Amino acid sequence: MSNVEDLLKQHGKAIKEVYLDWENGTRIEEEVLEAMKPFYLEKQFGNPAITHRVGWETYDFYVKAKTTLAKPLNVQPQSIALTHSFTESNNLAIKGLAKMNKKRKKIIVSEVEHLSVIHTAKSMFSDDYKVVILPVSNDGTVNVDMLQEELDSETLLVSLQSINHEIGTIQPVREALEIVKDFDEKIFFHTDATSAFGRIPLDLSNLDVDLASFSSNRILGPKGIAGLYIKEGIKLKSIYEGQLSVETLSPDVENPALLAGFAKAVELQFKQFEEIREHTIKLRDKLMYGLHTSIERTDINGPAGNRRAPDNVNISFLGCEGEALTVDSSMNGIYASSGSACTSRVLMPSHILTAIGRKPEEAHGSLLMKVNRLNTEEEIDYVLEKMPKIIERIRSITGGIQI
Amino acid sequence: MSNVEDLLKQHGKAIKEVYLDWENGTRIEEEVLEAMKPFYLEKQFGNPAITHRVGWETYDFYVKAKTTLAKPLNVQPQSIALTHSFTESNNLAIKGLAKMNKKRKKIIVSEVEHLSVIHTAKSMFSDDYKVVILPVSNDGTVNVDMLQEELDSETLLVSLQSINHEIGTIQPVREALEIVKDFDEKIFFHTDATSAFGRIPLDLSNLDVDLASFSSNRILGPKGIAGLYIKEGIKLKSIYEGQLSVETLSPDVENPALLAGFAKAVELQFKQFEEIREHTIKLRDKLMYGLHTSIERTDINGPAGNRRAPDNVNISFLGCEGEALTVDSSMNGIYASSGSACTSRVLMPSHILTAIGRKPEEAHGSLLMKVNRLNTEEEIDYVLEKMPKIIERIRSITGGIQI
Amino acid sequence: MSSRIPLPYAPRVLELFQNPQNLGRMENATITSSAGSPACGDMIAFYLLIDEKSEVITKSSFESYGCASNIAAASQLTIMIENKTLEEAWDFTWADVSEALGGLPSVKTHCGSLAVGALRRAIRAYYKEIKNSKPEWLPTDLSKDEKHALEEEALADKLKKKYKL
Amino acid sequence: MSSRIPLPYAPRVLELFQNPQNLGRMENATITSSAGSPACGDMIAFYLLIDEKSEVITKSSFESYGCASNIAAASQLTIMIENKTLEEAWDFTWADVSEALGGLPSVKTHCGSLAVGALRRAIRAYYKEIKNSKPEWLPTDLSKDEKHALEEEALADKLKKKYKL
Ligand SMILES: Cc1ncc(COP(=O)(O)O)c(C=O)c1O
Ligand SMILES: Cc1ncc(COP(=O)(O)O)c(C=O)c1O
Repeated sequence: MSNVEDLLKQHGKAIKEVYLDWENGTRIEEEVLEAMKPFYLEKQFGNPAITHRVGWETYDFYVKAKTTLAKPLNVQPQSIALTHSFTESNNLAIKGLAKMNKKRKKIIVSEVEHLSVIHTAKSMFSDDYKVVILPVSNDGTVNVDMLQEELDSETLLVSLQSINHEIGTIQPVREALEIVKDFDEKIFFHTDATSAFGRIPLDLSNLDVDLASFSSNRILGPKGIAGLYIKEGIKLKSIYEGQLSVETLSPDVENPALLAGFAKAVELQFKQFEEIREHTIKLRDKLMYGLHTSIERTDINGPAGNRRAPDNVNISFLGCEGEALTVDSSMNGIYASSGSACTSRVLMPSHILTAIGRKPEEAHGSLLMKVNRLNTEEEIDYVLEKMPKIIERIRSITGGIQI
Repeated sequence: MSNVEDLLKQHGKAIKEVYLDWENGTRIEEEVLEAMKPFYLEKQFGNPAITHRVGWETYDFYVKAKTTLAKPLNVQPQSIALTHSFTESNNLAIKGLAKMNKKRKKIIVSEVEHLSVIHTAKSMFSDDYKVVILPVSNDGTVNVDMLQEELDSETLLVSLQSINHEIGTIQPVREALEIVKDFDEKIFFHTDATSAFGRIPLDLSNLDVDLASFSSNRILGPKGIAGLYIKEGIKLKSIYEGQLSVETLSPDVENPALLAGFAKAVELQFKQFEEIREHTIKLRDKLMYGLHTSIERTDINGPAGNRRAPDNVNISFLGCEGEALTVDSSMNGIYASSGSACTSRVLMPSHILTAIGRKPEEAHGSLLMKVNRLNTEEEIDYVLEKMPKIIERIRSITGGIQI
Repeated sequence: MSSRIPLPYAPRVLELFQNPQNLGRMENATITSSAGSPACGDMIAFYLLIDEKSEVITKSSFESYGCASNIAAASQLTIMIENKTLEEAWDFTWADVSEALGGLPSVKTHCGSLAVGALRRAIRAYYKEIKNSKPEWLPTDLSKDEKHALEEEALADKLKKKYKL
Repeated sequence: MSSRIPLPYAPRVLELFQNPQNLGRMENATITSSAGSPACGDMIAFYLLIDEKSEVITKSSFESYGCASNIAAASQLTIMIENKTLEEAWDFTWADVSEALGGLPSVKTHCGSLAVGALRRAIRAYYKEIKNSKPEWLPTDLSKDEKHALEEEALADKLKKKYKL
């Protein structure tokens, strides 16, 4: 049926492999799997509301695991709801809030939000909601002056990411939050903190947002579980129907094995928060400036210095088409993704790169590479050694075509 | 914070433990975890649409795993959509279909469906849909004559479970399907096959339903992944928004590790389909009739013989309250659940037991026990030995109170 | 946490569930009462042996059709009221019982309060049926816990109607 | 499967991507054409060396700004048309190229058809600009693959407007 094996034979295997496509697929560490194992093999943990020993053990485990999740955010464990993915967290935050608060009908998001935020907001639009999409500057920073102008007595929710997942912009969330709450305490504020959790400090007892999404797989925990911080007193309607809890709140996803992995990943990430931060910043700058210096006609996408996420490298190579770049990189053992139309499922260039004013042909030539605690300096050396030749070859295929 | 450890100390640990609460929590086998491991530890598999080696390997794996899932249903791999849970599958089937087919607005379900079906159907109700809830006989069998009467040119969908999850009734799905399609080919037919998958033959190329939900954790695969069979040509709208695929269909859940476990569990269950069937029927009858014979004033809930699911035991013990029963059983190492109001999250007796005409006090005294391939005859002997004393003690607490 | 998942029991609940104190019908009870209904899955019978002169409860016992916390709450209450005057016994509230049990999950409130409701009904019945007089300290209006028992019984009627019994 | 996830390439696509045949600008080309646009992420330049007497393509080459399948399709087409008459070359369709490549994912259709569009433009240009005459077999109306190239270029204009360039 599938000829993929032949394809992989043709592709061959590079002597060395460097994985930098953490945005699209992650693995977990031995230690995390060890934490999950008992829940897979020994215990039938499942439903913490069940009145027998196993149910009570599950309950006990949930309390402890949620405490672990809540700690780095400096919030109460009971304010964390568990979902299957950050996509679900974002959907729940926006739709769940709108369904419980039908008086106000204006939602404000930025144009560089993750599609799970933008599409959810836009999907409300048809239900006679007003959706405002704020523009960004050319490094991806949300325009807070325009936010100020858009606020009115109809405004239900402002949803602004903490860090952009593609170009690493650290957004002025605190400033935006102050503007919103100064205007009207009753406007809800959601932040998609998926790309920020574990990368920058997020003390939610101090940064007083109402809702915050975060996810396990983004900190090398297992996929299939994510969190939504819900400030005390806020009620959300579940986005799907089933065995609801006594409250109207969406039920916690009952997946003890994944929760155990999530909690362990949180522990590991935050135990070495500063070291990981320094390590990734070092790799990031080495990779980003290394490529920028050694290869001509490159543009760094997103901000520089401490306004950039510690783990994000995004560069446009003019005269290269991004899909060809990812394939050639792959044959050299380097795995990354691109904002090129040809790699997207809808054949459009990245909405984020075009939002910051990149021409389509610049967006098509972009490469997104993320670094994390599993990457090493030696890996970056390898990438820096290989990339100039890869770019040169792709540019030679482009030849004299004017870009 | 939590005093659960003290509770567990007080509870003590029985010499022997027999787990029969598979409805509420499951574990997986070593072999299933082994199949998942490489996806957790070695590969960053994640996005099968990505254009590099890892993406292609993921694609290849998806094709193979979906082929494994599709085989026992005798359908094409591309007709299986992956979701996070059967609750999501049921929501997607009903809401996703209704959103793509707005001309017809009547949905027919039975009163013994899982709450994820009943609540989803009822949630449509507010959007000026008509929802008809079919009654059942006193063994839980859906009334197909009433189904016939309810069909009309407004009918969009009929959703009938294959097997009831609480009392094990094998439903007359084929008969219902014929009635529906004879009346009008254009009426869609969904079956929640969650409790039937792996228990009874489900050849969907022959039993020509349009949509069928099934789940990994119900056959001892990992939680967090489930399937929805979608007949070729049917379009569903996603129940949440995000990075949609090119088609309008809900994107597959991208969780290679869980998919690997799901596929392995399918292999294991269907490799020994007949043996497992015989084994569970033997344990089921031994347990069900054993309890019925040795303990007075018991009622079996659901049908007998070959109209009952191979794995389902559900008995009401008159004069016993079910929560007390589950706690006392637990202290004797036996784990089961009850349809008692006191064990439910909404403090109402099981909607299924009351639907079959059980009085609330009979529902409160029910115990649900499921058996599967991991259970042994010896375990059943232990349960049969212990239960009479447990029932006797609980009845002695009830004393002279008239039930 | 407690808002989304019912908190498990405190150890004392399980202790009394395993070994209920003062369990069983009392043949020579001075007064008997009940509260709740089997249809709701919660019913308690309460027995008091009262020294008529001192109005002291010399012995009490219970039967329970109900969950572990219902059983434990009833048993706990019989222990608490032993050798107490009726007036002292009246003053025990659900909160006292819950506290003595190490705290009951909020979703189980009704189980604990049913025991208090049954006791208070017994005390009222004692004055009404046996003494034919009402002491000063006994309120005319129904107390919260008695009302709760009534509500629960009304719910049983509703349930019965819903399921056409 | 193919309906939800773009099918990965056949091995031949990767082979030609790794070692593109007939790559590069041809200085002495008889005729040159292009199709697509960088704004769409897909552009092809096509070079033909034509023996004027026999109207046989003695050599052809390409340059490509595009994805792996775009590159492979252009390269494959240059191989297929070598030593073919212009009339024979005209008859190659996107389906032929795709088949020779072992099948292209449907989502990549436009990449393959762009190469065919560029070739046909070159053939037309040859008759129009160099021969000043139109042979019988050359249709007056644009073929499907040529239209596709036009559509793609129109899309580029739209994209440019959308992003205010
Ligand atoms: C762009 C994009 N869309 C969607 C997803 C889906 O993620 P999840 O399943 O965690 O919501 C991801 C995750 O990697 C992503 O990067
Ligand atoms: C009664 C009931 N409700 C809800 C669920 C949720 O299951 P899932 O998360 O697989 O949809 C289960 C699963 O055990 C269940 O038994």
